[in-house]
Amino acid sequence: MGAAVATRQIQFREALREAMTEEMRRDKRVFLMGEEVAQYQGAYKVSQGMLDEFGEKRVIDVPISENGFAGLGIGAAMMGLRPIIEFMSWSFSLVAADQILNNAPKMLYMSGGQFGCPIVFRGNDGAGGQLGSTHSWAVEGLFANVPGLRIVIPSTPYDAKGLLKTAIRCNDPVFFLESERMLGNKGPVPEEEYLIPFGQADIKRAGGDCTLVSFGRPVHFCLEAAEKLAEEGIECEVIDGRTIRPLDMDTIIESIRKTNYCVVVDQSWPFGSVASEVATQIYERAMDHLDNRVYRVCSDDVPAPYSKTLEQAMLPNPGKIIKAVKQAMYLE
Amino acid sequence: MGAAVATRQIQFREALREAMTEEMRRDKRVFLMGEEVAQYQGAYKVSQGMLDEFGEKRVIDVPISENGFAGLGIGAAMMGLRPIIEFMSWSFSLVAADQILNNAPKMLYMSGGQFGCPIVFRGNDGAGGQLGSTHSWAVEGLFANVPGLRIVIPSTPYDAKGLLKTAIRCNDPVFFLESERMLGNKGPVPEEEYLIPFGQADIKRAGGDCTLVSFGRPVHFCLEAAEKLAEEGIECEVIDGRTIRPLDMDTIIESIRKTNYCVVVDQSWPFGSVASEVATQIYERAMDHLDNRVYRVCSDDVPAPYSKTLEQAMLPNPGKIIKAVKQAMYLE
Amino acid sequence: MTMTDPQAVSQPVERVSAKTRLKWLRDMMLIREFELRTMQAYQEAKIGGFCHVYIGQEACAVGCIAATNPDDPVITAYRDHGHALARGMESRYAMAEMFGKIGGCAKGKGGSMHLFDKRTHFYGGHAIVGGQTPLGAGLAFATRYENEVLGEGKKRVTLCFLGDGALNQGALHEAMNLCTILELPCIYVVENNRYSMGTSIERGTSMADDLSTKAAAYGMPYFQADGMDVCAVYNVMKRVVDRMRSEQRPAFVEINTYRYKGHSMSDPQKYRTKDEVSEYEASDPIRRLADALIAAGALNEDGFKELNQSVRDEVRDAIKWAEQSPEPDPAADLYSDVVTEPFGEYGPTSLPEMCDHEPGDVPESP
Amino acid sequence: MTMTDPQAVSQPVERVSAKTRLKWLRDMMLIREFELRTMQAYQEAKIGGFCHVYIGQEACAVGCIAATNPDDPVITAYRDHGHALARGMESRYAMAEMFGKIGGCAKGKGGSMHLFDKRTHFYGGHAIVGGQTPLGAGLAFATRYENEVLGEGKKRVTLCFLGDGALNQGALHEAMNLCTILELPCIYVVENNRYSMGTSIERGTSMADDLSTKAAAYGMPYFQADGMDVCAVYNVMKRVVDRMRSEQRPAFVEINTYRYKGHSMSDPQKYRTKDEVSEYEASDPIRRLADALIAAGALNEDGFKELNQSVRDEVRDAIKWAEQSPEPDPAADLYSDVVTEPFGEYGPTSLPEMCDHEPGDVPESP
Ligand SMILES: Cc1ncc(C[n+]2csc(CCOP(=O)(O)OP(=O)(O)O)c2C)c(N)n1
Ligand SMILES: Cc1ncc(C[n+]2csc(CCOP(=O)(O)OP(=O)(O)O)c2C)c(N)n1
Ligand SMILES: [Mg+2]
Ligand SMILES: [Mg+2]
Repeated sequence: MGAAVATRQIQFREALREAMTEEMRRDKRVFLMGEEVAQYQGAYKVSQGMLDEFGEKRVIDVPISENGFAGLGIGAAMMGLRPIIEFMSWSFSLVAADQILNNAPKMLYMSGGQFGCPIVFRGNDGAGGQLGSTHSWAVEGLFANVPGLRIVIPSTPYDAKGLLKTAIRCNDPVFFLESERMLGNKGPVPEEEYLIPFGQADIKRAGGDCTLVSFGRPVHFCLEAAEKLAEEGIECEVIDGRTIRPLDMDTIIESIRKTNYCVVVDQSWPFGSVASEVATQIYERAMDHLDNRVYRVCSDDVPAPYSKTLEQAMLPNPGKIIKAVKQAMYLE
Repeated sequence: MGAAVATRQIQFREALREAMTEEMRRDKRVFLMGEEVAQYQGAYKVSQGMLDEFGEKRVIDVPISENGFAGLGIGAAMMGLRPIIEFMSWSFSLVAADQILNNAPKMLYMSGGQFGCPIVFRGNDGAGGQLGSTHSWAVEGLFANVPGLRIVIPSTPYDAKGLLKTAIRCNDPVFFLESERMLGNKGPVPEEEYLIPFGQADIKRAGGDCTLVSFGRPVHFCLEAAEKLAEEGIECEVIDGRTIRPLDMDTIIESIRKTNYCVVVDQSWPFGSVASEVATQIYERAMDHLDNRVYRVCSDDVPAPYSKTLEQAMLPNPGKIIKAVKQAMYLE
Repeated sequence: MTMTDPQAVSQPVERVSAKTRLKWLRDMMLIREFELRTMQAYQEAKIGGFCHVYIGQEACAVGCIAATNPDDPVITAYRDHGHALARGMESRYAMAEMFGKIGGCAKGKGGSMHLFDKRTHFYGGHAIVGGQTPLGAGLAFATRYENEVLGEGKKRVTLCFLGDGALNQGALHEAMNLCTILELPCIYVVENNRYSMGTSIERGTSMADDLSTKAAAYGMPYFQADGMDVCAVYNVMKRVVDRMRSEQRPAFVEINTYRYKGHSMSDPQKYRTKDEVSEYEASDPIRRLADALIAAGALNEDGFKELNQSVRDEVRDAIKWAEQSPEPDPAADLYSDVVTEPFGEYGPTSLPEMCDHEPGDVPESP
Repeated sequence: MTMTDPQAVSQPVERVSAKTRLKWLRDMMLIREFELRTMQAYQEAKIGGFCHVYIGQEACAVGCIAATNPDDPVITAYRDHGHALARGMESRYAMAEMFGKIGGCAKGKGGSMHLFDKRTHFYGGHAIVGGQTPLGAGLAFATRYENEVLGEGKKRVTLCFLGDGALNQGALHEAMNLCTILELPCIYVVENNRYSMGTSIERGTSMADDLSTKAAAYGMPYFQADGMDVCAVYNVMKRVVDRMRSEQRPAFVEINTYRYKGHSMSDPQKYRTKDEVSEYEASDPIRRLADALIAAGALNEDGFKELNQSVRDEVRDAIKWAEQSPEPDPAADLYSDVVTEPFGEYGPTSLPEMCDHEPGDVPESP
């Protein structure tokens, strides 16, 4: 991990803020728009202080009209601006589904290459902690099927900053999935500028016994599981996909060639999920290297419950991952 | 296929109309609502004559407000009515995504079992023929991830009628996916009443060499491919899933135990598709019975182009299926 | 062109019996007490997720719902505790729901933002801003349909509450247009508490100073009421409800109110001054009604104390119920209620405890 | 409360030079001829998909766009051929696009409903009803941003066309509110041709007889114009465009017009009478302007015939271009233009032929 050289520790939300701030300093075409991003300093304080620095022409509060302002951003992007549109939660992107799915990823194609759409949609994805079924969408399960999209889902402050900067410079639409549950997480982020290219998975932990593939917040559950399993002498390699589209299968396949076992951990629901896709592509490319089937750990196939007990039972967690690893390795 | 006893041949659209009409005669709580369903007799003439029979209180025209009338239907269903909501095209359901995904499939769970949602959303899905990227959504690729939904996708008039009647009687929300390209197709439909339960795939062609699994319109491409392959002595078993959720894996697995080869054909885009899910579940349940990896034939991973040439190149077709079967069977 | 009907609004106050007004007072006091204890329980981490209290707005729910029949459907947004209680949901079921317990109205599956009570015709509790407004149209559609097509039931009206922030969601506009076109007896009640989160209505909503234009765009009659006065709310709403019940058409009501507390449990409230809050607190709807009843001789200080004690007891009891109620059991409860007709691995559906009993006839604390 | 400004609308007609009006006449004739040939080509199955012609509405696009500067962004719905041509897209690129050919404005990837022309600031062609209206707000946002933040360019206005059916989509309402709140110079032009598919505006839209209420709900000025008279459209729009350019605020314009043909190529049109159609055809905008120019001595029958011949030649040439243009090649074109920065198997992006040349300086037919 490139972050090894850094000493400075900052929060995930600060990493996001730094990425936006640096890019807005670099390029005046970049602006931030969303509910409560300006005067309120961000519903989750991601944009704290940005209004002060950039003024209300570039850090813009909008009413609760996600379809409206998502479309507004897309129109502005067609003219060459580079909007960052914050969804307070990706759960609220459902009311904007038409704009973000029909217009953003298809404008370039429909116009035969004339109008690109350099826009970043970002916000909290996945379960935020007892928010119930309307507020706990893991939209990668819905949107990953759509061609023309980049889907980015960082798990550390370091990755968040480097990937968000790449997203803002990307000439195509990017869905950037954060997690309310990680915004306060601290991690090393160097002072110097860096970018992380899309489509490059990161090996967050090396190991030779079983490959764990995950995206976003569950990467931490994998790391936790791996620590526990290491105590039993099982060394897992934890691969953080970092971007879902594009998907870096090469790194995954390479690891499986070594471990011959694989568990994919994904916070969306099982059916037609990111995990299904990763598993399918593994079979397509490395079936001969598998000593068992690929195990999937997803959220349970039920709407997200409010109760803490039920929610914990429903989400991926280290316990479930440990169990899956043991099953995958014929240890259980 | 149960339809074998029937002699009467009717169109797909007539089968849909019969299902709705019979259920509306049987149960006064059933009504039909959508754009142009009443006075215009249906944009695709599915509801032709129904206004005359049932009157404007039960066959109801609404303005172009999909989110509004989808939600209206859900509210009515919460009170025990049994709405059939027609989307002229499932492509237009994106503007209603919030209502159909947040409310319909989660109301029962959120209310702890108090308020069910017995509603059918139906309309044209998939490419309609050179309609371009905004009008050619195969929504099974997006929505299949969502718990609490039934997704039905018939390929013949017989199945359409029997499944739509089941859908209307179902106490839970059902997404019923038709195809503009099949509405004029004729097929045998008996005069007598019948229902087809969800979760029962249908073997549309028996064969011992390779299993073809598909859903909706591409089932016909599979049958065409199977005919051509039979000329070369390759006998494919063509399984029509009929419902995506619930998914009848038992029938699929049983066939694979016999053939040891499988190709899944799905009109959605590849990433996290229905095909990925079917493939993943096959590996999970029958890896030992596979003599090769499962091949997927999906739409190409690009927005739907308008040009006939490009659209044909993009969609699944018999040629691609034949190629996949030969690859799966190590014949190419 | 606006269809405001100032006449209907400015007619002399109807005589409402003291007994009824005492009930309203207790209802408001119950909500206030319930919310204070909710905040406390949230601070103690007994309640999780997002939680939005109704303190300050009590007169809206109480006054509006008082004007309806018990079987008129009521639906609202996520700031829903007040409506649930005013509608008659037992406070213990509401509290246990927020505690995430099996004794909650949704067995702990819904939480604060998603309260439901079939028995009192309370259709939730909806957390996507504006998302309940098409549902409201659907409830109104169903009451008409039952009456006219099924030949069942009598004329009903639906109350659909929303916040001022929901004015900016397209869903509302589609729903309002549908209600006019299809002649649906849905009354949209905007609880204009002047803020959506940190955004004042002026910053987020065009024509904030004249919301009658929003009604006029759909040819709906517009009414307005002072939401700090439960009698005023009732008086306006009674006329609106009666009229819409007989005309079977939609209407739009703006109730001017204020939330005393932050938007949710984590709101630094820098977007408004303490003075502004105090100003509204000075015209507190509970104090106002209590004073009026005392002035009218229908209540004395002792009586007020008694009321106070009785709502405290009720809420204490609700907390106790909530605390003692068991956690849902993942093995049994995670997969139930996903669908009514199970297929494959889904579990079956059972109604929550509260629905197995007559109102009042509540089961013993577990 | 409505902000209708009848004064601005009823001011005496400005003098527009005969030369300019002759250009408008030719523009309208070109659209008419283009659409007639489009229908023919559709019947011959040279054009596929959904196809919606603009016959009858020519004065709207021509009159409105005449009032703009060439670099003011224009965006519309799926009935877009007229706007594309009025804006100056070469007819050959529009026709070839509908033929699905590589010489089309989007290399055959967009089709009839999705015409785009960057060179003439024409932002499409959008087929989801109402979907273009937030995009219009975004274009207006960008012009302001360029001017005020980037210090580039001058004050511009955006024209966002929509059909009367789009009034019922929530997207429009969110967009209009945003335009007022953020002060965006977007002019929403409703081409009220009285039908959305088979639904008359009265059946689908509340307050159909007074759309000024729709503008008033967002505090927008409202204007109206007779869409069967290009001069009337121009006169109203010129004032609106000039005013909004200087004020940098949104406006709402209703243009009363009519489509002579069916909604799309497969519409039995049972929802209206032949008489109704004839009535509108009798006030045909092309005939009307031609007569006026003849009466004013600016045109004679020969001149009219010449114009006729010239648009026929142009459209014949467009058809020829479209026919001769190659089909896109799946190997090269299917995966190009998906993203600008290819990853993995996507092909690179190249601009369509039309963008590689100056206007007028069109490449030879392939
Ligand atoms: C579609 C959507 N966007 C954003 C949110 C987040 N959110 C929850 S409440 C709220 C403010 C709503 O204000 P208002 O409608 O005035 O209701 P109040 O809180 O004043 O009762 C916001 C932005 C949401 N729940 N749904
Ligand atoms: C969201 C959505 N719903 C439905 C349609 C199907 N549809 C296409 S055009 C149309 C009618 C639109 O009428 P109007 O806005 O008046 O435009 P006009 O055809 O008169 O130009 C409908 C219903 C669509 N394209 N998008
Ligand atoms: Mg509010
Ligand atoms: Mg129209």
